[in-house]
Amino acid sequence: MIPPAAIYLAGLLAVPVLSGAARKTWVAGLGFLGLVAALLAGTGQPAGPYVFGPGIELVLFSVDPSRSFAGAVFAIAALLAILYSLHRDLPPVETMGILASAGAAMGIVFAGDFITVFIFWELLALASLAIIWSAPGSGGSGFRYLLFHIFGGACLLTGSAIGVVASGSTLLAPIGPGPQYLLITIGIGVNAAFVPLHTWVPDAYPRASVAGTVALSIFTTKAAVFLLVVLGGWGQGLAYMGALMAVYGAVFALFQDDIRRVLSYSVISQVGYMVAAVGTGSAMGTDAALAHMTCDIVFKALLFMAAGAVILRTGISRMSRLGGLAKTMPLTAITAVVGGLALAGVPGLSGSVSKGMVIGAATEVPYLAPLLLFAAVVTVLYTSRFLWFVFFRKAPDNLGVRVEREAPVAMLAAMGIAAGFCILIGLFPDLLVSHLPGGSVAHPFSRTHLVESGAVLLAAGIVLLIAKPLRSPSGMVCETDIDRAYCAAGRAVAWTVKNPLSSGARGIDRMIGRIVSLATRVSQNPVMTIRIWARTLALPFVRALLDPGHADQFESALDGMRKRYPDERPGIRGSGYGLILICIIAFLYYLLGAYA
Amino acid sequence: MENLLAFIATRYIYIMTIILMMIGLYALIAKKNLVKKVIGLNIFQTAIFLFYISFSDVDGGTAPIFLPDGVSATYVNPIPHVLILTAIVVGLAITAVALAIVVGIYEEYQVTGEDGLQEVMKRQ
Amino acid sequence: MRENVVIRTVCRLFVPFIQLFALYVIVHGASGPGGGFQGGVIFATSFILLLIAFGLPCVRGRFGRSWIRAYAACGIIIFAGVGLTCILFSGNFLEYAAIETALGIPHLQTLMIDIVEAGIGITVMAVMTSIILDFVGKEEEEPL
Amino acid sequence: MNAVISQLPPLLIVVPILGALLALLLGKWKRSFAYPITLAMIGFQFAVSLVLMESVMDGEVIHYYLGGWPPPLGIELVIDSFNSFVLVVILALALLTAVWAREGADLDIVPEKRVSFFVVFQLLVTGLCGMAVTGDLFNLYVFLEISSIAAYTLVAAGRNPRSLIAGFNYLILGSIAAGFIVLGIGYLYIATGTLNMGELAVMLPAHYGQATVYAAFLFMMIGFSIKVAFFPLHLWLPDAYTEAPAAVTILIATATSKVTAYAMLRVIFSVFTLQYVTESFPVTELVLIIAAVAIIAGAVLAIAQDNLKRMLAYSSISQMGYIMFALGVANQAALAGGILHIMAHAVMKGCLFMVAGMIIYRTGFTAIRQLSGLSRRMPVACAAFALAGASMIGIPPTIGFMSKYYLVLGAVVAGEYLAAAVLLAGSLLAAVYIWKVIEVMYFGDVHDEDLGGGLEAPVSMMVPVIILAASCLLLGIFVELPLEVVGPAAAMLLGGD
Amino acid sequence: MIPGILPLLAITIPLAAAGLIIATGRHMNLRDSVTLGAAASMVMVVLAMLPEILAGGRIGITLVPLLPGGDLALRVDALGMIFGLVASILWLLNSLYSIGYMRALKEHDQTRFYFCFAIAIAAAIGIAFSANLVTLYVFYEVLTLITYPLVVHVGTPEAMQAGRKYLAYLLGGGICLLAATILTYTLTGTTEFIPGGFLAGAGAAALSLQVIFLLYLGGFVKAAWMPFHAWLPAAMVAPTPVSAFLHAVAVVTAGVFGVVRVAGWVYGVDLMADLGLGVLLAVIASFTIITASLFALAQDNLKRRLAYSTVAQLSYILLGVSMLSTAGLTGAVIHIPFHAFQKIALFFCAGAVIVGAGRENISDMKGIGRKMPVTAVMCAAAAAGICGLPPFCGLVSKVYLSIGAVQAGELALLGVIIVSAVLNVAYFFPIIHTMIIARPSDDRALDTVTEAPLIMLVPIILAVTASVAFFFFPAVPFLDLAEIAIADMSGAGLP
Repeated sequence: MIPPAAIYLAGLLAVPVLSGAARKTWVAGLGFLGLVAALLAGTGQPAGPYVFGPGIELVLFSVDPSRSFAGAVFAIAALLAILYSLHRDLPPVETMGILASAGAAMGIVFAGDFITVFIFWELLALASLAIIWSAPGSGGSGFRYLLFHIFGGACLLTGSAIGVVASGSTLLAPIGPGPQYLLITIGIGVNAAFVPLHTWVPDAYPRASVAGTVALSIFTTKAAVFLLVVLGGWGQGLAYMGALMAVYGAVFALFQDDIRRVLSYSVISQVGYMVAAVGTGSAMGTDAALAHMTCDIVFKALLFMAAGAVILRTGISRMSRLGGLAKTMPLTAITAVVGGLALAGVPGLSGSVSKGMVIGAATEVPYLAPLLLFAAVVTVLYTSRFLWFVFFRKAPDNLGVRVEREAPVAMLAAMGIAAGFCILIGLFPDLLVSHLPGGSVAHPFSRTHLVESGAVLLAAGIVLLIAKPLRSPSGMVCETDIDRAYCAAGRAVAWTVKNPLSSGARGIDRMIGRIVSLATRVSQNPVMTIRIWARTLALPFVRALLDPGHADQFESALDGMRKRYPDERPGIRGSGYGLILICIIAFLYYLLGAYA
Repeated sequence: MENLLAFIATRYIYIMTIILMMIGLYALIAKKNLVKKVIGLNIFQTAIFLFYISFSDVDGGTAPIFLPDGVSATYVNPIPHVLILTAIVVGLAITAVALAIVVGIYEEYQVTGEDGLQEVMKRQ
Repeated sequence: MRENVVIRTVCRLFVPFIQLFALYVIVHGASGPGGGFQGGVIFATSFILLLIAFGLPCVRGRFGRSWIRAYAACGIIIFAGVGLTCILFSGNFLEYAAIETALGIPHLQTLMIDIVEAGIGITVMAVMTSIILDFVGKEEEEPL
Repeated sequence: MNAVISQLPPLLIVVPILGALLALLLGKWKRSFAYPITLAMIGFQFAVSLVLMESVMDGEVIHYYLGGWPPPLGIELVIDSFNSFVLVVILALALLTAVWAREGADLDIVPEKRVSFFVVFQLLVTGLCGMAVTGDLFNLYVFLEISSIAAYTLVAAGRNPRSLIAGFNYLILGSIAAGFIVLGIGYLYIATGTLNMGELAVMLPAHYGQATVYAAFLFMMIGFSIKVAFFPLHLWLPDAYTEAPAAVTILIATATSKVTAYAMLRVIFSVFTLQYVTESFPVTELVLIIAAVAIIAGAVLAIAQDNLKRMLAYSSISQMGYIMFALGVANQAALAGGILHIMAHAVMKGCLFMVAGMIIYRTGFTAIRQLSGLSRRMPVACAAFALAGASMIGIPPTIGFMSKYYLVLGAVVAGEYLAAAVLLAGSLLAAVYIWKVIEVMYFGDVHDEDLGGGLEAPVSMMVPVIILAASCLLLGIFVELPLEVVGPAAAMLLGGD
Repeated sequence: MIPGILPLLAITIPLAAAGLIIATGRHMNLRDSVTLGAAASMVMVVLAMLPEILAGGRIGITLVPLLPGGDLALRVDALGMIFGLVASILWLLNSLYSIGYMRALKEHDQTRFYFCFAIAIAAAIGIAFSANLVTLYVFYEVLTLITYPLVVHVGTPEAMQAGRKYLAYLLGGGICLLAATILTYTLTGTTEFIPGGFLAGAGAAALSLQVIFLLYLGGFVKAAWMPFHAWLPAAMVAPTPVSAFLHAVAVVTAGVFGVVRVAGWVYGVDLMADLGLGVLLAVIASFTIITASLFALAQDNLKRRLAYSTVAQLSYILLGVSMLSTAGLTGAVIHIPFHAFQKIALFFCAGAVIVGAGRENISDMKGIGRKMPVTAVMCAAAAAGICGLPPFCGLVSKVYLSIGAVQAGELALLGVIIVSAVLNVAYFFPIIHTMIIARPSDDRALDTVTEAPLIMLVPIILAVTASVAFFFFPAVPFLDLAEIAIADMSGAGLP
């Protein structure tokens, strides 16, 4: 059987040559094939190590339950994204990007060693860049995205290099303490949007095309999370980092106006949950992480799809200018509500299942669960804001041109399937939980859990009642994040390079040139040069001491010299000078002899 | 004092030579007229010739000529004389060439002095 | 000055003796002080005397450029010729003894020396004269 | 060795003199006779020199007593590996120069003077041969003066009136130098009573302490320094080289300077021994310093010049510094390099001056900036210039590089790292002044189109240039051949044999 | 057939070709076909040697005895083979390309151009196959001189200025190399390249050995390490094929090749480590990598930016050498061919843009990818390759360098690798964005732009394909050769 990554990556090569319907069918077919391959992956045999070069062996395809599970999840998500993207003819680059990122994610999932992971890691970054740049006006953010991820990739590479040398094998294994821990954490952290390495998320996602955003939201962060899961052996520090992300993301999501920025921060926050779960270190934690990853992929993709549909139809992405779309786009609205509630963790939907598992696992780590609960409250807040402002509130009259139409079929189909997943998993958790490698169970409908979520919702409701600003779309908007600092730093570097560095180099060049030319000029007639210099030095004294007549004469003679310089005419005086020199040399020799 | 006198008395010829050489060099350096330079050159060479002759001299020596058998006399070392004969011829040739060149210069620039020459060449 | 009878007569009188003395010096070179160089120069002085007394045309008339050149050449050719002859007689260059032993003529050596000296003398005479004449010739025909 | 070879040394001198007279006389009768005779005579000398070198290659030395008189009375001619090598080099160059001069002489020799020009030309060559072969100091002086007088005459013989002034300066300084040399010889005679180099070498060590020997060395050192234009006593050289007729410049730059350098080395190492110049009168250090200064100063001055021939002249000063450098280091490798450089510099500088002359011959250009785009008109000449220039810079595998390599090697072996560095820097400067020309020749755009395209010089000038340029490369690649002679020569000078 | 004939042949073929080029200069097609034929046959010859080298053998021949301690001798070993393969194959591509380029731009003096090219490649091969320092130096200087006419080909004043700079640096370097060679000879009495080095036996003072190494570094200024890199950006005035030649085929490659040679075959890894030369080299290389990348950021002229990128990339190789560890050296050695293939593709693209659009500044290239898609895409691919992104071979050497740094225990170098990775992306991807993504300032801007002629596109595509192929199969042949070379130079004792 074929590694799923190979299917996507090989398939995308055909994309440029195809077009129109042919391409769409081809891409869709690839999606299905990939899904099939991923489902079959569990049965396949791990491919033996492929010797890449002296000292480096690649395990391109290794199989275990968690891998095949995650592979299936990614394959489904990829299929959804592809379906969603069928609504129009995407630029080939973007289609290839989507396929490539799917493939790369698959590759990371099934990779058995660090080098393979690194290769697909970089490939993923490249693919995401392709997706982002396919949308107009996304140059800057795409560039920043790439910088972040190349940095992350390099850290991953160097970190794993240390690990490889230390352990002597390239196989994936828990990271021991030491510099490699830091490096690899940073490397994965960039993709997993650890705070403060997260800024690329709200920067890039909103600028990609609507279809692209979906793909982006699925693969990059989740692949990182999966890598965290596979490596394992992280300390509790990771758990707190997760908590920080969850809270930070949720809070920032609260203060956004751009719907996709809201969702972007929500991504950070939800990934935070998973990271926290991984951080707990228990098998239950990893299961929770995987479960939440699955659910989050689905409902976050769903929400992004809905947002995309809205933007596609209205051309507006700001909550402050949207509204009342529930009438014009009912289906979209419904699916969005399903996704939103799932995100908010309303029981009966997928979110509550996985989130419950996470929080359950989190109890093992002190102070972790409360933080996550707080984050959950905030999550409810921004979700409700999102749904309310976009779909249900009365449309503001300053709304621009709007197309009173439902989203295209492809989108609806994708959204429908996603929503279906949310509901299914919500109602029958075992569909998901039974596949978890750790074999842990979920009790979404246990009393404690229901109370928990009830409390969360209640708290959220209260806050909404109290905090008036939250009810106005443009009430408290804060779109500044620490990425300002990064940009400033980047500009500083650019400026230094452009001005002091380059001009300094040029200055040195010019100086050398001047020295050389001066030397040449002097050596054209050294004797005369010396005489001219001497006379020039003497000039003021001459002016001072001699009477004007002499001074002028002296000066004119000097000017004459300067004009004639260098006169190379053979002088009859040559012999005279020669003789004087001879006498000098003779004297030198004499001294030497006397000395000897 | 005596030995100094004796030194001068015995070596006076060398001192003369050196003085002559200096005169020649002085002329070569200081004199602006080319012909005078040539004369200076000749003085210089003459000094050297004198030098040779002087060191080849032997007190009371006669000319190195074959004498009838039985008669013996100390005679001066002939080789330096021979050498100097050659040297004189060489010097003569040099002088001739020098004068020829001076004549050429004169025909070209109508001057025989350095300064005049400089002026002419500046004007060119 | 050309009208000065005394000078002309005296010169006319002296020239043969000078030249004779020159020849003597040249020939005597083998066995005594003297030789080609000295003799040649003395010979040349006779022409200088003529020059002083009778002016350039007279001298040139008697002793033209081509003649001078020829003399100069001949002198050296004699010198070198003798030297090479020695080599022919399987001696070293200018090794007269070789010829003497080869031909068995006594005192041939001195004769050879005289021939060589004569050659030298001719050349020197010619060259000296030519130098003088050329330098004088730069002036117009009026003698000193 | 057989009788013929044993008689060759004097013939090397005498026959050409006769030839010169023949040329003089016949030339008087018919002007066109002079040149072929000259050519034949120099060719004869070249052949003789080859035979001689072949016969002394195995280390034996030919002694020849003029008139059968053994020294000290008689004059001795000596042929050993060193001077036979120098003979071959300078005669080869002289021959090529003569070929070149067949039409090159017309450049600045009026037809009336043509005959005497070639006669004097040949006398100059003969005088140089005499310097090379003689084993007698005073005889050395005489031949030196013969060649010098010929050189003065030739330098001043050109159409260009300035050549008179240059010639006059040359004459004055040259005569002073000769005077110093003859004084030195006199002192040596006072000290030892002989003038034969071999005997001097034997007898001198007894008198090393004496002031007489010291004075002798001093005078001869200075005299030769002037003759070889050893910086800073070079003042006659730039004018002489620049203003002299092209052919004369070539001959002086290649043959005269080289033979004089040979004489200097010979006197310093064969008469005064290595022991004298290093121990009892340690002058080598000073020479090394001055040589280093000469290398740099000459190159820098050359860079500054705009007149092509003058630039080459200054470069000659710098290159002469290389040979003196060998004297200063005075060990096997360096001395071999110095002797090799005598040949190398002769070859490449001859080629460069020939090209310069050809350029003047065709275009009348003397300034470097005028040469722009010349490579399109005189491709072969410019290519030769480039090749010889590369050799001058010391780009491997040219001959210039080989000699430089040995010099540096010697300096390093002697521990004179600074000097080695200076030498390398000198070659860098050489690159600068050579490149100034090549740049203009090849990459400047063509001015004054009226000159038209094909300006290649006539074949009689082209052939020597091509031969020299090729030998720059071939001698470098097959450097073993000259080294077979040079190595023993250096060893002999150092008294190692 | 005597065994040593092949390397000799590899040198003589281009030389003979040079003669033929001069001879057939009048007829364009004939001349260019001569070039192509020579290039092709040379590739054949070099490939013919490959099996024996891969089998661990060596092919040697002595031409003429030249100097004490250094005959003019050739010996082909794994390292030389790598350089030889790169030079010969890329010369073939480059000839194809330059024919298209020169004709498209109707350049002047094409005969001189191809003549110098042929001799230069001969010199490059000579450097690759040289058996001792003297031979290396000889071909090194020849290369310097013969590339000068190529650099100043256009003949404009600033071209001459650049040419002077070029000569000044490279000849100065040559001087240093000569000095180092002679010193080495005086110390050891030989200059023969011996696997594992021979200076260790000289028993010379550490200081002197370090000084000599500095001289060697100065000699290999062709490697354009800072602060002696200025000649490389200056040489950008040359026609693009020349730039490609300088940056990929021969010149800079020769520089880094020399460093590897000296490190492995003259000093020997252990001695380098004992003398602390690795650290020195590491400092220089790191400084160069960072600074050059920063300079590259500032350039708007595409070729200049590429030039600075070359400076940085070359120091990757120095960095690898400085690690003195198996993986590091491997990375260094394979980075020579890998960088060459990608960089030549980049320069080809720059030239194609000049031909097709007549633009040199990146800021003018907005959206030309729409008109010249192949060029733009290939440029993007090659750029990604140099950034070390999959699926291009740049990644391989990057991986090895990182591992090597760890093996050497120089974790600081990892920082350098990280920073430079980011900087590479920072100066390369704006180009890609401008060419492919960005929209032209006005619609008329692209009217004059057309895709470059096919004969220029083919080499580009080939080069990029090769770099992809090397990513998937790095072992054939370069990684295998590198393995042999490393085993050669280290024997044992490497971390």
